Amino acid sequence: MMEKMTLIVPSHPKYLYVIRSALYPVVIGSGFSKKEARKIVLAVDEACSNIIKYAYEGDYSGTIALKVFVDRTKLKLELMDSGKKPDVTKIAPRKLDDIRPGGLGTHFMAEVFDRVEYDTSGAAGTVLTLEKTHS
Amino acid sequence: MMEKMTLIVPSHPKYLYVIRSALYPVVIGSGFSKKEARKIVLAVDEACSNIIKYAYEGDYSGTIALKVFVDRTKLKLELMDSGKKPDVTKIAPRKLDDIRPGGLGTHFMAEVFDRVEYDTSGAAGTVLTLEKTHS
Amino acid sequence: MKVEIVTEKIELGFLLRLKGDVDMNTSSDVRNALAKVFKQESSGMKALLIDLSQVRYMDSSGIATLVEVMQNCVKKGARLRLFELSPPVRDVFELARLASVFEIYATFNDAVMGL
Amino acid sequence: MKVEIVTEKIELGFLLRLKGDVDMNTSSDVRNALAKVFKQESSGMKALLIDLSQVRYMDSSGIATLVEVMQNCVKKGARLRLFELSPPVRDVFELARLASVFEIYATFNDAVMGL
Ligand SMILES: Nc1ncnc2c1ncn2[C@@H]1O[C@H](COP(=O)(O)OP(=O)(O)O)[C@@H](O)[C@H]1O
Ligand SMILES: Nc1ncnc2c1ncn2[C@@H]1O[C@H](COP(=O)(O)OP(=O)(O)O)[C@@H](O)[C@H]1O
Repeated sequence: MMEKMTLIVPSHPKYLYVIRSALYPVVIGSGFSKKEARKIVLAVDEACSNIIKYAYEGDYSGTIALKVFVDRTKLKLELMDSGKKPDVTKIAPRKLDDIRPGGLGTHFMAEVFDRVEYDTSGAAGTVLTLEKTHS
Repeated sequence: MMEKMTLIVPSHPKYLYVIRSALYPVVIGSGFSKKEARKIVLAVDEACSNIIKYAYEGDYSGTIALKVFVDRTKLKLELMDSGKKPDVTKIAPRKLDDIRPGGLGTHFMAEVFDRVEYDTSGAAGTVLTLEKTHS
Repeated sequence: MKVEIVTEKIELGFLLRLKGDVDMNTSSDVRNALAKVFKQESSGMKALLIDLSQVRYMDSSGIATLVEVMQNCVKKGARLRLFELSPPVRDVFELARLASVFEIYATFNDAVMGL
Repeated sequence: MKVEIVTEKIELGFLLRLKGDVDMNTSSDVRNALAKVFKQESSGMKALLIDLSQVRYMDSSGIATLVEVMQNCVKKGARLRLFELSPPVRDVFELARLASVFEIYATFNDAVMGL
């Protein structure tokens, strides 16, 4: 796969806009429709929000790294943090008919991507891999 | 200085848009006006165009790395490539009253930034440092 | 990258226009603006109308805010009606399967009908 | 990230509307569109008017393209008039000190006056 972008920003919510702004044209450029690209960007934004909330527990002095890879058949994204590793068995969306604030981010990720994988085997932090095949 | 962003993209002109999109909100966020931010982004775009044209000589398989640092008094940008090193003594804008296509990029950089410095002392490629103090 | 909220008192209650990006960074601004509205309505409002045509982006924290607003409206006996959802808002409603949970209208005129 | 060019034949010659980002990646599209215009004008055009209100970004390659167009217009004896420069276009003209080199007008109506 070809590496198309690496972006590293502080773990502060104001950089979510920066991540979205940089990612959207790269996704469009790799052949997804505007609607698909908007959903991909949304799901990545949710993953980054979760890194800020859960991995860094609101500490803005960490970093979030995003890598984008592309080949003819798919888009692969890697999100890296050096925060607290999650208990992967506990990451779960709420039931959608349980209407309450929150609990949607992981649902969006599962809905948008064909592969969602948390790798906590590294020395520090987590690598979240998100993959989507061209439809 | 605090590091606010690292962005690495291929040396292809279609990524100029990605660089501009990511950089603009970071510059705004560091306290520059919209007009100043637009000019800073323009000057960085010109520096990146020059990397593609002169350092990589149109070879799109290289990379451009942009780092953004901020402190209370100034914004510092570093642009790194691994292409051909320039003959720094020969980088010069055209005279402005010599109206012809081209020769404006380096003029914009000199106009917008307080410091423009090419460092070719590394093993490969160039580090271009651009600095602007808050007015 | 910022969100702007314009609040207008109308006969039926309040009309809110959201503009910009509603994400983890800005949804608290929306929440605060709405808290003010609920404080203001002393005499009991009939309806809260929210114009979403100028929203360039909304994530799950924006959805969470709207769900809270809906719960507040139910408590106060007011109707919450959303109208003119921009394409990115429609995307996130679709993904959250929320189209049937909220009262959604194409235009302001449609939204005030029958209130 | 793309540039769109809409060409309209008008009595005086041609009206071009540029939309989007004019940079190293897209300025060749603008150059090609303009080359077509110069080919089309068999009978000799009086003026070429360019609407820059929808240009979200322009860099020195966009300026270079406009300078070439100006040189072509001079050769053909046609007037080149730019109008409604968007803020980013005004920035780059300012930095390039080009405001006095081009004929620049606030609106289309101003631009066609006296032609
Ligand atoms: N990166 C993460 N690290 C640790 N826990 C996480 C992470 N992402 C999600 N979770 C857990 O999964 C739950 C569901 O996440 P999500 O669907 O994004 O909704 P919300 O964040 O609104 O609760 C969270 O409440 C949290 O407990
Ligand atoms: N990164 C670079 N490496 C080598 N030469 C450069 C570089 N940047 C600029 N130059 C030289 O400086 C000249 C002026 O550059 P510039 O003002 O950007 O205008 P233009 O690229 O249109 O010629 C170029 O023509 C080139 O010879």
